[in-house]
Amino acid sequence: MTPLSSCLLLSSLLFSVGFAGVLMRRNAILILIGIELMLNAANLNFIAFWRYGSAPEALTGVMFVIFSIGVAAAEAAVGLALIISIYRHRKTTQIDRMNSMRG
Amino acid sequence: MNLTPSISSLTVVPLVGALAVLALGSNRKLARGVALAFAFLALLVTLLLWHHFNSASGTLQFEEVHAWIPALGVQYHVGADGLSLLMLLLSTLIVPMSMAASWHIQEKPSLYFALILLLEAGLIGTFTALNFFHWFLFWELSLIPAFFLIRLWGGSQRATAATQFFLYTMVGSVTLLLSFLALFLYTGIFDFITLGELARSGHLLQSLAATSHGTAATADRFALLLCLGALLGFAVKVPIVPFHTWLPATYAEAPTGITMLLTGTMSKMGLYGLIRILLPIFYLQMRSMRTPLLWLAVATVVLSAYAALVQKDLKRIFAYSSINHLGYCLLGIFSILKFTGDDPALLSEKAAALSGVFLQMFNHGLTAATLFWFVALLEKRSGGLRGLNDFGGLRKVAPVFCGLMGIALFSSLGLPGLNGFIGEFLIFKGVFPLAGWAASLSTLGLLLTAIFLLGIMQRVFAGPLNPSFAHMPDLTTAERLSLFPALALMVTLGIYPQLVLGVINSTVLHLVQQIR
Amino acid sequence: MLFTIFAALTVAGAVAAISLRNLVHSVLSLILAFAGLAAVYLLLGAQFIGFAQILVYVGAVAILIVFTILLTRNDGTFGHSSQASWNLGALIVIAVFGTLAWAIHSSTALHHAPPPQPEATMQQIGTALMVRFALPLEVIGLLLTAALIGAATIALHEKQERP
Amino acid sequence: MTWIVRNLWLIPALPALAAGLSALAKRHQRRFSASLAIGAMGLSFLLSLCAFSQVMLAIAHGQASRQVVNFPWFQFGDQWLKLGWMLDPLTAIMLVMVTFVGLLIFIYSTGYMAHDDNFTRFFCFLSLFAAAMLGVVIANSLLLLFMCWELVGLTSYLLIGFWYHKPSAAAAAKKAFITTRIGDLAFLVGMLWLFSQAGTLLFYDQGAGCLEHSALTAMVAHLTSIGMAASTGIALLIFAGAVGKSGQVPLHVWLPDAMEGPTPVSALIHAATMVAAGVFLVARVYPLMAAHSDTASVITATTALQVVTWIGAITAVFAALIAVAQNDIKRILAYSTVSQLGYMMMGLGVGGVAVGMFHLITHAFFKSLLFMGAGSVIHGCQEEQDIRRMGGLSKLMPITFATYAVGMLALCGFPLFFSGFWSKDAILHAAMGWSISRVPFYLGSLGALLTAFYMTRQVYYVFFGTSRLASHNEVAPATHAPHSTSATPHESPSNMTVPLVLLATCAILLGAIGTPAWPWFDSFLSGESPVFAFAGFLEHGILPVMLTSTLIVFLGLALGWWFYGRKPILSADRPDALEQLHPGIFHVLQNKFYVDELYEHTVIRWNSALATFSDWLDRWVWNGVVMSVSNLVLGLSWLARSTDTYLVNTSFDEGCHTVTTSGKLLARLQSGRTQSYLRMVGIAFAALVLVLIWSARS
Repeated sequence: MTPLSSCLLLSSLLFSVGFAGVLMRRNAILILIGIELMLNAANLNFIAFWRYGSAPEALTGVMFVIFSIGVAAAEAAVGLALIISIYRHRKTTQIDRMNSMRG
Repeated sequence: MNLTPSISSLTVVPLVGALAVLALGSNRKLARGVALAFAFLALLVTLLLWHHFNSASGTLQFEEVHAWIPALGVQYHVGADGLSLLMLLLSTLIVPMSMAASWHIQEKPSLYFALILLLEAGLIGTFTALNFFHWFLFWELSLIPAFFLIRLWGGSQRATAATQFFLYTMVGSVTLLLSFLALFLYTGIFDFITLGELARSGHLLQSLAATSHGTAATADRFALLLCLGALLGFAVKVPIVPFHTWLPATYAEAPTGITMLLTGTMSKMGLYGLIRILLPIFYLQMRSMRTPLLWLAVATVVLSAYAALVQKDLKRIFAYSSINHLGYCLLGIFSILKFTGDDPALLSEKAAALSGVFLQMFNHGLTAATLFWFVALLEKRSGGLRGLNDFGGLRKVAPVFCGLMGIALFSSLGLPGLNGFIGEFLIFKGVFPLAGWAASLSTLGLLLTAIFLLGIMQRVFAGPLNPSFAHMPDLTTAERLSLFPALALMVTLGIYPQLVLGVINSTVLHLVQQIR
Repeated sequence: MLFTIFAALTVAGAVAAISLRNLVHSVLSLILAFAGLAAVYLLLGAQFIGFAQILVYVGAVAILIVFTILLTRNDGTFGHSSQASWNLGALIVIAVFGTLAWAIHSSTALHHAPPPQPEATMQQIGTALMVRFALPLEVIGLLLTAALIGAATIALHEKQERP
Repeated sequence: MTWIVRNLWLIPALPALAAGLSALAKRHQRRFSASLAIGAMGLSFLLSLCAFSQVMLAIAHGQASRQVVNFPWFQFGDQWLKLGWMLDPLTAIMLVMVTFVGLLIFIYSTGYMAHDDNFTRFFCFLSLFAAAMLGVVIANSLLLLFMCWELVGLTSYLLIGFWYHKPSAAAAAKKAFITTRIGDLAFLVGMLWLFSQAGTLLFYDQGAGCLEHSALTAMVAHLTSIGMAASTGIALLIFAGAVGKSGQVPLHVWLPDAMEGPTPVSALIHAATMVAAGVFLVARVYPLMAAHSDTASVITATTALQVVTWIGAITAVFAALIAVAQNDIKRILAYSTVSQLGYMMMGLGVGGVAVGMFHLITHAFFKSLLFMGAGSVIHGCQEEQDIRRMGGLSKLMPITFATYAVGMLALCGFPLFFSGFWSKDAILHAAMGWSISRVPFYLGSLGALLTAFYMTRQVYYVFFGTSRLASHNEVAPATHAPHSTSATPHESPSNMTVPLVLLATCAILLGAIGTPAWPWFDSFLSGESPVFAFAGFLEHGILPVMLTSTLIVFLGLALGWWFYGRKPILSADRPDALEQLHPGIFHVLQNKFYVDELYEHTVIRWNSALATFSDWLDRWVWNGVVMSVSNLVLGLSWLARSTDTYLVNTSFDEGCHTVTTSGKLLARLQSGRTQSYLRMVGIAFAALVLVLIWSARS
């Protein structure tokens, strides 16, 4: 097994775990945690492809991850703020109660 | 400073006006004021065009050509010769008159006036376009506002009338469109001027024969079919008997201001089409049908005059009278189809007939519109009554009204000294040597016109005063002033027709040279 | 070998984070997973990213989550989804992982020798950020500012609009 | 070219201007309007005298007596249509006659119309008429002549219908216009034919005019398909116009009805000038009428002139017969006018321009005199027009009586002292020598007899005996104005009698210019200097004709006296003396030979039948075709609608139902729960990856 494929395997494991959290837990905070995990899995992919890719000196993967971290930070901040706001109104963080958009 | 305006700018003026009137909303006074201002602006631009027109040249002037849809041979091609210019002047003249006649309209005035301006744009476009595609666009554009104006503001039978009007003209338009599409398929050309040149050089028939893999005979038959299709479109619009039954109903039911437009300008669209489009392109086919066409023209003149004799509604009488007057134009147009070769005397007769047709188109527009205007004034005073026997002795209470309407009636009757005479004289002068029997038969129409027009004067103006109109007001100063230009023009043209003939003469010669 | 240890650490932290009932424990496990991942980054030669990972995720995001947990403490309803939906979720997750793993496994593009360790010094990264990626940097700065303001606005205690 | 020729247009233009100005005048500006009209007419009269003396001078100096001014009017094709005016003896004499008679009638009208509400309008119309009539006279273009001719018809229409509130006046006006228009249309066709043959409508244009030699030769040579020379056809068509305007048989029916107009109008238009315009037209185009090929061996009267003669002769007798049995004072004069116009036509046909025109001029004076006298009588008798209800007026209205008697004797052709004698004699003499037939002469003589008879009858009824006006008023006071019971007939004011006296003078003196001894009129028209010679009386056949006609006149007068003068007429309600003699014939005559009824039952009825037919055609045939087509379309559309309703719609409804159901199912997916969406994303993601890999493999 090459290092790249093991990295990718780790990444996919991480992604699946995060996805499982998103799908199988009802608490909004835990879902957010799951999302963070999925993002990290993606970041790992970028770094792995940068490391074993064809033109590492261009630093593209690194840069992508830097911006991705920035976006993830922003996302976490806004997401958590939303959770707090919703909690104030509904007194709950249970995601399956938030279904007012039902078709 | 170069003040030469362009035809495009003339077309745009009423369009902008229509939008402006709509945008200004429902304020009645503002709407009609703005509409009238734009109508006058269009008139002014037309007068400028008239001023800059080189009357020594019979070819098209103020030409503008822009590529539009090159793949379909569609160009924006406009231009004006004497005929177009005359029709433009007529349209821009009738529109303010029509607005003045509908000055006190109550229902949705801004929409009403905007539609009139839209109609004017359609007319201007029709009279200047030289490419079938956008000519047809404008031709139909003028139909839609007319339909709505009749449908929304008409009399009690307006729905039927509007539908009849629309269907009739649509059927005509469809056959016209089919003919020209076929022509386009076989030649790839939409441009009237080019098509006319092709027809004169004989290439049109050749390409019809070549593309349809037929012999010369089938090409001839096919060309005749195309000609008939196009002719039907114009025949309905003019109208030619027996395609005229929509007209009396429509004229009677339309609001009178719109009837002025219908008779003054829209009926000229048909004649204009005949002269501008059908004559140069299909003259060979038309020539082969010359005798039946002349019979139709005579029937138009005589039957419509007879039908007018028994009508009881003033608007219906004038409607039939309109058909009758346009019949003389048809007579002139069809008679010049005669093959004359290069005989200068007969060419001169053709020129006389065609000059007469042009003049008659203008005169009829002016006179008929004015007559309907008088009916509108009468309706306003009588609360909608306009039957021949509803009045009586009006001269006693409204002498000025009767006097001025009398002038218009006598102009319509063709009294020398007023505009109607010169046109009719020139037509008869030209037609007589070309088709003597048709001219002689048609003089019957002149007699019948006199009978029913004098009948109107006898029943409405003379006799004992109908007591229910004992307090009918005479024309107000404003009405007299607004009527004055039309009547003054009638007298002026009657005494000095060179005013118009000088401008159209070269165009007439050019056309006559084309159709030998 | 080192990679395997850190990878196992990371996965274990992640699994714990999403499966523990106590949210605070979950966050602590999450920190473990983040740290493990940072170590993997270091192993892969991306020092800057590794440290950024620790600073941002462990230092900022995890703390933020803790604060949120504290603010929404008295919720009381923890736990998993209903049994059916749990089963369905598990099935889907397994399917996703299966396809991903199968794809990685079956891919032929991955079987080539690892290239030499690339250079990724701080100076190089700084130059790239300031020169080639100057505009994205500006944009991400703007985004962070907007997110800051937005988060503050959303989370602020609303005034009673109607008495 | 002299000043007067260049400015000849002023003669019609001045009255036209006056008409225009008084059209703008207010209703109460009576004096302004009248003085404007009379002033303009007076100026025109002076100018006409100038023109007349100019022609006289030219003749005396042996210069060309015809001068023309042509000008371009408008262009068509590559040529210009030209109009023009001319001054020749014919024009000059007509100008003087029209302006003089017109002036007198204008003055007379100020008295006759003094109490009318529309006084200003009346003078406006009269001036317009004068302008148009003078235009007819000076025109050097058939087109200009035709235009003025039509305008004359218009003013005639307006003036006949002047009292528009009377339905009979309105109907008469319409009848007049339309009947003359029938003739005018033939005239128009003739004019068009002439135009196409000659290429011009100018009468004289330095050799290129349509009445000049080259054009005439061409037209004579040009034969139509029925073998008639073009010139004949044209001349006959133009003559049809003259028939309409001059009230010749068969288009005479409008002229008696035209008496509905005010009496000055009848005098001016329907006696002196307009109706004479037809005669003038024939005289004007006489070269065309008389055009014959130079090669013809025996020069006989042309077909056109024969037609003119016969129509004239028949009209002369026909109208005179009707006049015998009429009771309306103006209608008698109207039929007399028709009859005299027939004489003029006959004179033109048999004797040429001078003969016809001489009678035209003398007739203009004495007939307008008679009409104005009749007007004076009517005015004096409170608008009574029935001669049976008059009587005894000779004492009450002496001036009117005296002048009327002069006019009556002139009309009858009383020998030697009255102008009518000389002019009628000239016609009879010419008819006597006509090469075709002697019948016109006999017809003319019969007409003269009848004329003398009916005029005597009229004078006896009106002026002699005792007044029957009062007795009538006692019988039926309600039908006539009540105020007239106290008033007796009275003499008219001086502005009415002075013109009468002047005209009477002319009616006597004018005979002097056309006696056989001094045929000034004849030579003036042909542009020669007159010669005075008593030998003229001794020419072949003149004295016998004079004697014959003298006898005839005396016979007529005597017959009149026998029937009406012997015993005074006592009662208005007693039958007429002739009626007692033979009621059947009298009734036929009284009903004008039933010509109106004939037209009513033929032409007019056919016309209205055609109109109804045309309307029927419109409503049922043309519209029927359209309606059946549209019904067909409606049927098709009904079919289409049924198909739609029962086939398409049903299946469509089913489809809709399915869609709704499936939509409901699908809506369940839209649970609003994030996690369920994410599940979907997960499945889709897995599927997508599988598909991508699988497609990359294959």
